[in-house]
Amino acid sequence: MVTLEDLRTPKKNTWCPGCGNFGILRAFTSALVQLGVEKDQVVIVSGIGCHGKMVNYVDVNGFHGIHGRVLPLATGIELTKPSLTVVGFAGDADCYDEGWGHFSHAIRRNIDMTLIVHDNMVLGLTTGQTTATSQKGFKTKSTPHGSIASPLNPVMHALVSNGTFVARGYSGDVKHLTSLIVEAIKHEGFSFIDVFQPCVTFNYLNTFDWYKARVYKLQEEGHDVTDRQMALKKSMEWGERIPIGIFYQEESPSYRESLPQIKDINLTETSIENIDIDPILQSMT
Amino acid sequence: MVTLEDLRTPKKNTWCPGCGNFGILRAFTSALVQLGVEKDQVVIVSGIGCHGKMVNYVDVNGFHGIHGRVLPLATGIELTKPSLTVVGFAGDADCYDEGWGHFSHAIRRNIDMTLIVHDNMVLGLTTGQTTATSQKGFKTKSTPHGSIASPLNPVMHALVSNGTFVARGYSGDVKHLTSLIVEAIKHEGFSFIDVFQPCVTFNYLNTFDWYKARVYKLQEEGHDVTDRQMALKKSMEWGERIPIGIFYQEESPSYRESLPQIKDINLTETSIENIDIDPILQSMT
Amino acid sequence: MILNQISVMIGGEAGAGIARSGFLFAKTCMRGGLHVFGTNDYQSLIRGGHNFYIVRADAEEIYSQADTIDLLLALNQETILLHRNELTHGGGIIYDGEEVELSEDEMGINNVRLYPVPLKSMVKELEARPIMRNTVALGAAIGLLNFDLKIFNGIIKDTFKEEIAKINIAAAKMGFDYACDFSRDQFIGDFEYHLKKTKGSRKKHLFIAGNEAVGLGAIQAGCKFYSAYPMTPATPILHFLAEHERDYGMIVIHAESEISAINMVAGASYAGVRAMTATSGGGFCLMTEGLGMTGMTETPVVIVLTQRTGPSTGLPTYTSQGDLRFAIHASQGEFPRVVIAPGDMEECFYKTMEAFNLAEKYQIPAIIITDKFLAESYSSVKSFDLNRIGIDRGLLSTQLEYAGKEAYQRHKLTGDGISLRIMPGTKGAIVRTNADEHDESGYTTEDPALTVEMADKRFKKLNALIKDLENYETTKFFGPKEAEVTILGWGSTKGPIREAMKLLNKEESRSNYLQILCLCPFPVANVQGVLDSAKLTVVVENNRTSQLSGLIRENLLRDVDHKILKYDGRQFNPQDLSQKIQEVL
Amino acid sequence: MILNQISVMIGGEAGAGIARSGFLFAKTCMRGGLHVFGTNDYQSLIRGGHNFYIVRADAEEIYSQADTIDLLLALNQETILLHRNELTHGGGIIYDGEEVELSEDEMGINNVRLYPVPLKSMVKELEARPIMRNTVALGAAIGLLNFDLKIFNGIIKDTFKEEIAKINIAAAKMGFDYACDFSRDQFIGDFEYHLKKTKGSRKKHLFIAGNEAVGLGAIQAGCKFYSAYPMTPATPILHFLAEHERDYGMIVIHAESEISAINMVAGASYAGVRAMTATSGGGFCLMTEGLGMTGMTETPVVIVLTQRTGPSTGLPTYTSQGDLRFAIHASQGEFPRVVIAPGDMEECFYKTMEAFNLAEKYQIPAIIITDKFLAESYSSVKSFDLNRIGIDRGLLSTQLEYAGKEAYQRHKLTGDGISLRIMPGTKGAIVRTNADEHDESGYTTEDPALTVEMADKRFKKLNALIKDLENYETTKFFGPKEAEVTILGWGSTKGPIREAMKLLNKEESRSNYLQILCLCPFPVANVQGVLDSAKLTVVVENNRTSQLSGLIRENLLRDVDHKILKYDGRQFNPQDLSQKIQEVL
Ligand SMILES: Cc1ncc(C[n+]2csc(CCOP(=O)(O)OP(=O)(O)O)c2C)c(N)n1
Ligand SMILES: Cc1ncc(C[n+]2csc(CCOP(=O)(O)OP(=O)(O)O)c2C)c(N)n1
Ligand code: SF4
Ligand code: SF4
Ligand SMILES: [Mg+2]
Ligand SMILES: [Mg+2]
Repeated sequence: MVTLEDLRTPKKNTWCPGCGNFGILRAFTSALVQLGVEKDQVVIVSGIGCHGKMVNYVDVNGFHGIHGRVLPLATGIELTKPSLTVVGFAGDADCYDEGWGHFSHAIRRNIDMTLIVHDNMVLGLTTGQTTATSQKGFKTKSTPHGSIASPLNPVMHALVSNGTFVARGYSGDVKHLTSLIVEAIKHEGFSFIDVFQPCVTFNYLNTFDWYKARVYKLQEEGHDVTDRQMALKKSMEWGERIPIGIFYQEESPSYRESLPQIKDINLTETSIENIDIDPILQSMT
Repeated sequence: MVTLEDLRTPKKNTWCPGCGNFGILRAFTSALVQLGVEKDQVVIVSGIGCHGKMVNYVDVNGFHGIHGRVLPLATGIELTKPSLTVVGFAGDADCYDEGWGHFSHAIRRNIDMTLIVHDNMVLGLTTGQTTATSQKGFKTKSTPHGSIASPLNPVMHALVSNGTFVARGYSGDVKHLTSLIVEAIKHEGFSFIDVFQPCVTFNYLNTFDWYKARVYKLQEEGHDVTDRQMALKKSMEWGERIPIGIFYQEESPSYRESLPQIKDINLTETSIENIDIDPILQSMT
Repeated sequence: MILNQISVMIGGEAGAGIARSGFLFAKTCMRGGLHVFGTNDYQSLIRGGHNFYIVRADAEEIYSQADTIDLLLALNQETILLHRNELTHGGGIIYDGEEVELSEDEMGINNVRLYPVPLKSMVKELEARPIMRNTVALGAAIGLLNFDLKIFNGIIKDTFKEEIAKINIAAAKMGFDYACDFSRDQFIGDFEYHLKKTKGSRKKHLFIAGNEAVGLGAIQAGCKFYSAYPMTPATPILHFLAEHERDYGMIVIHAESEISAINMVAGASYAGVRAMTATSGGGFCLMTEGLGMTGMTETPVVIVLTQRTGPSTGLPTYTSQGDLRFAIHASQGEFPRVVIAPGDMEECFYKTMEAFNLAEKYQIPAIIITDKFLAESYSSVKSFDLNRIGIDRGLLSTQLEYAGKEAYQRHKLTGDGISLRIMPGTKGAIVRTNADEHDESGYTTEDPALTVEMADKRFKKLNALIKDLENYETTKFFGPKEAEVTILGWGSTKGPIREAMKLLNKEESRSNYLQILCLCPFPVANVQGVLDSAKLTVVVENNRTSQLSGLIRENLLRDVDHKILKYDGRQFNPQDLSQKIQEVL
Repeated sequence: MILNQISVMIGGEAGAGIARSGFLFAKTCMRGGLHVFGTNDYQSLIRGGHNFYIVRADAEEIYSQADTIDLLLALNQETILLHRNELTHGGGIIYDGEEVELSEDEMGINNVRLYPVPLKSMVKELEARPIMRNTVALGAAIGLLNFDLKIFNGIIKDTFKEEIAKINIAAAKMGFDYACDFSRDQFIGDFEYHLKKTKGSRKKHLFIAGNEAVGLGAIQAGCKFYSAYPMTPATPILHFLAEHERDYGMIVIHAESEISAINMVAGASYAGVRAMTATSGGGFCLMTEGLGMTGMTETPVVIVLTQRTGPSTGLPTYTSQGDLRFAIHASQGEFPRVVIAPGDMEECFYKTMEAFNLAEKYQIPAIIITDKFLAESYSSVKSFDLNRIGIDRGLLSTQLEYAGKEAYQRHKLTGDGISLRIMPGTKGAIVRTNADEHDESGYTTEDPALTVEMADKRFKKLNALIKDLENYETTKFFGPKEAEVTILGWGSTKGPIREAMKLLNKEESRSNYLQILCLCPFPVANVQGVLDSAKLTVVVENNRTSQLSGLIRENLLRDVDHKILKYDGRQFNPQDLSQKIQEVL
């Protein structure tokens, strides 16, 4: 059983003081401790951005991949070695801009993994530009006159893509986020958590205060997580009150379960010596 | 004013006899005639696939681009020369697989163009494999044991992306499709039409007969196109009855209208001689 | 009589089953004991247009199609109009005499025999689908050639389900009988070409396409994960592997894009299995970023780049060798890779197996570069020697527990640059890797000295690889040691070149040929050796800028004397090629 | 006293305003009449870590940073520990004496002057934000150097809004006064280095970064459409153009990805405007497919490839020249392109303008290849000659109506391969283009003869381009005609090389230098000429495999004598480089 101490790495943390990423780091490591997993049985995959540094800060297996490709990379790992707990960390630009082409596909395949998006509504590591989730009118160096496009609603898209676990967290509420991550990892199939993660350096709009004044917990208001229609309705709420928590959850076979050849095995453990291709050769004579 | 005859090209049509694409071709050219546009003021953009051949068969300006990139290519054209009528033709693999990363973005920008997706739920030109919209269990050479993932619902995604004109047509009903295309082109902002297009060679499931037995017209059942919530509900219908028609429409400024520098001009017509960069140079001294 | 030496073309519209017919006929020849080569020509469309398939069969070993056609099975008039000039003197055409009217006169060529067969009527009589016209024509051809219909029937039975097989056999018999009936006085007696089952039966032979051989090589090499997005001419690998995935415990995913495919493959390899993807130019573009990531993270992957005519979408169903430099230099920054170009079906199999070994031994990406001509052509080959290439996973530990004394470091600096690879999930070890520059443990670094050390580490592997490659066939030499001209080539030109050599060397030893199998790292010493003793050199390539010549210039500081280049999307024909070579002599 | 010749470093944590301070100090020097060069070093993080900015100022023309530091403004102790060995004898450190305690002894270097200034306290006194410590330190430096505070104040006023300017001016004055007060007996009297406003005021000079010069070049060239996705070190171009888009009637789009960006740009160019994008390696990977499409459809685009250390994500904020071959060979198939490497800020401006002309004249993609060092460094340059490069849009008709007699054909076969380009929307013409191989009208073709004709058409343009390039500066030669060693380089190494030459050629004419500006097509004749008369050649490159040497080998069939390569992510330093060159002599 892993402890918080075990999960620490010698790598110096280079996030800005006060950054919302710290809450996600704390919630994730706490979740691992709560789940009682072994640290060598967890793999985290990250994109490129401030969020991507997670791989440097948690002492579990890790693949710091390229920008926008958390989902296919994690898919390859999960299917090949299902015994691993696979968790992806992506940024909003990483996942909703550059990597948007993978989002609905990983979800509709119901790959058995957890995706945590550090949604700070800004490109952090490239010094603060507009992303898909930036609010209309948001001014940055790439949109000095304000963002024109209406922001993308990742929770809705996950719901519409037939997500089997769709949630939203807030990195200012570590306890709540921890419980979401625990549930997400436990869930069989694709678990998605969009996390409100204040970027204290570049996002002047969606600050801790801004969220504090708005977020409320779905689970405290008796939300029925089995009602996708209601989940969709809830996911549209944006303004004075913004819901966090689990929007929707459903049991449904994960991708792997439809593949008899790997259903209950780690492909990594099958021998590759002396594979008998004779039946195929015969068919070619 | 253009006539159907004017729009014909000398290029021999190479679609399979009976292919659903013929209906789209007929509907599009009829729509142009109805709209009374000049053929040299229309640009069509296509991806790669059977659908992509549209550029060969309609005698208007055309850019047969690469696979999956209809939307950014068309965006570049539209913004630069708003006086043109820009229509994109994409395939389901083209738009919902390879090009999926652009879909929500073009829509949320509300680029003033029309996108027509030839949704045959199969990769046609590569000889019949599974796409994002293929039904679960659909067997092809790439998924010989049947498709595992739940199909993607493009109409829902367009709605969720804040689409301002979201419709579905059926290439077996050319008259209806024509009217949709007319409305789509008239609409200011991004118009999306997902078109059920039977692939008579590779899609053994979603055939003309299959659709004929199922499609019904939203507009004949008093659907309120201004109610996004209802549109979402309607877009979930799949089974015995499947709706076609306009799901949702709304007036909302297109991307271009938020750019004062190009609002009412074709950038192509501004002179590029003697541009005065002195003010910038001054700020650098 | 010309016995057991023939070039047959079957032509018609797309969707008319042309390729399938060619395949069946070729296999019939192979089972009859002949060498066979089959290649198809089709357009980027599904029905209509013009398709053709060439089957060449010979008692001797053959390596490619021929320039000319001895027997044309024309399923429509267009086929005859397009190909009549390719017919040899004394060649024949089987066609539907009730649908197409042709006189020898009109044909404009002497000595061509016309063999009208009422294909359509016969199919009607059988109440079969129009596509069965092919089978009738094949039956007639077999009759005309005095060949053995039983062999054909056997292949039909092996290929189709019972009902379909039955109707095909009936159709073939109809054509066969028609030809034989007639034959006594007009058909067979008239036609010079005959096929006859030979004793040296090719039981152990396979009729296999380049793509299938690559797929088979992957299965045999223990590839457990394959992800790809369809792209001609690489798609058949996806189909082939998907068909067999369940039997071989492999995951085959039709990904949403090539970007996804390469990243999935990288993930699978990191997790610990052999993994592969395949694509063509446009898809390879989309994989370049992932390719660099595998280079940086030292994740072994195999990428098959099946070239077609570019630039851009180009001619999607035609051949080319235009992507060599791109394969060698794709992705930003510098890292070692191998680029291997098999030249025939056997090499497709063995070199794919080798590619997996090299990828894992050096923890690098390995690119197998083929093209439409090689990938989609079929040939009869000796059944594969399954023991020739062993499995060598290099420094990979498959232990379930990590036994090392020090904490495991994925990117440990070592003498030859190769670090122990273990799988995530191994007890007691943390496997961390990073597309950013990293330290030995996989943590991000920006330190200048470490940056150099890590770049050097990766390039040390290149040194080790180059040394190791001396144990591999990176080049092959064919023909007499001394010759008037030395031909240089890579990849699929091998077949036509070897055929051209047959023609050139008939009387004297005029030509020899160096096939370059490993393009990167470039086998400098081998090529140098051959060039040093060459009298005259000519590079043969299916591209416009002669990329191989560029590599020779760069690596050897010397030029070749001549280049024979073809970039119309079509492979070289032997006769034509031999003439072009003759011209430079 | 050392007058008007200094290297100043400002160092501290990221987020502490280091680059901004360096910028202000450098500009102060420039307005004082000096030549200035400024370069920054930062990590891939937003706060913390270690950043530094080097400003070098001189009465003479200078081309790069120096190897050593004369005055260090250390905002934290780490800066001193990391850089104390770079200090010159007699150099000084300004630091917060109340926060950091240092003795010369502890410093381990003789003759370094310590100038403690109570930065933090002063900022407190001013009730200003901690970031203002920089300004206090700058003020102190200006005092210490006996320089003119008024110039600095002027720059502050030009840069900031009134309120912020006021507090900055106050802070600077505080530091300045502290230094001056103290100075009579300890500070100034003690410090050898002085700055003094020179007469030859550099009024007409700009302080500009490579990226800004590229952006300005694009604006001046009439670029009307820019789409990009942020990627260090290309992002500042996006920021620069977005800032000015409204003033110059340009569309600037932050796209959802690089794939989107290149396709948008292609669409805009097809529609008829000049269009550009910029990115670095990973993003360029994603653009390669679109790049090929522009080659095939003959759509002129300008792509700026701003290199950083690879492979893969590598060192995102550090420099490299590792992508040259990739830029030349990216995308499948073969088509002409230009790859141009500016070597300094002026060339960034003029060559960008030229790139637009070449792209449009030959209807090809033009790649401008820079790197982090060039792109993000600043230097004082003579204000640009806005008439030097005219606008040449080649065979583009901007008529609103098509007047041709025959139907317009976008890809008409012509003598030099260049077809008339008109804009869609032109009355009476249909503009059709196609990423598939196409006929003159843009319709898809698969015909072999036409395929060859079209490939030849595109390559004819290359011939025309090569000829035309004789009218452009594709290479530049520096130094004496005869020299012991001829240095060869491309891109940003220019500055350090020219500085190294100053050192080498002090007494005798030991070195000259050929800068290669056009890497593709390679300026064979120019390079040949220089190599022919060179005694000894040495290639200087910021990569590991010496890609330029490879190009020379391939294009000229000759090797260079030596290579000096640096691939730790850092640019060359002049002294170091000159020593390395000396070593090979
Ligand atoms: C292909 C590619 N394009 C661009 C970049 C540059 N880049 C680095 S981080 C980043 C985005 C950061 O934004 P986000 O994903 O939201 O992460 P955050 O820093 O906000 O956590 C980008 C675009 C890259 N590394 N690769
Ligand atoms: C980057 C890239 N990948 C793959 C291909 C191969 N390809 C050609 S058409 C096509 C897809 C066809 O499917 P769809 O878009 O649904 O069009 P349809 O043929 O069904 O109209 C593909 C994958 C390509 N041209 N480019
Ligand atoms: S830039 Fe924003 S997201 Fe990145 S570390 Fe700083 S506060 Fe956090
Ligand atoms: S393959 Fe399908 S989509 Fe393509 S032309 Fe034929 S019927 Fe139409
Ligand atoms: Mg972000
Ligand atoms: Mg389709």
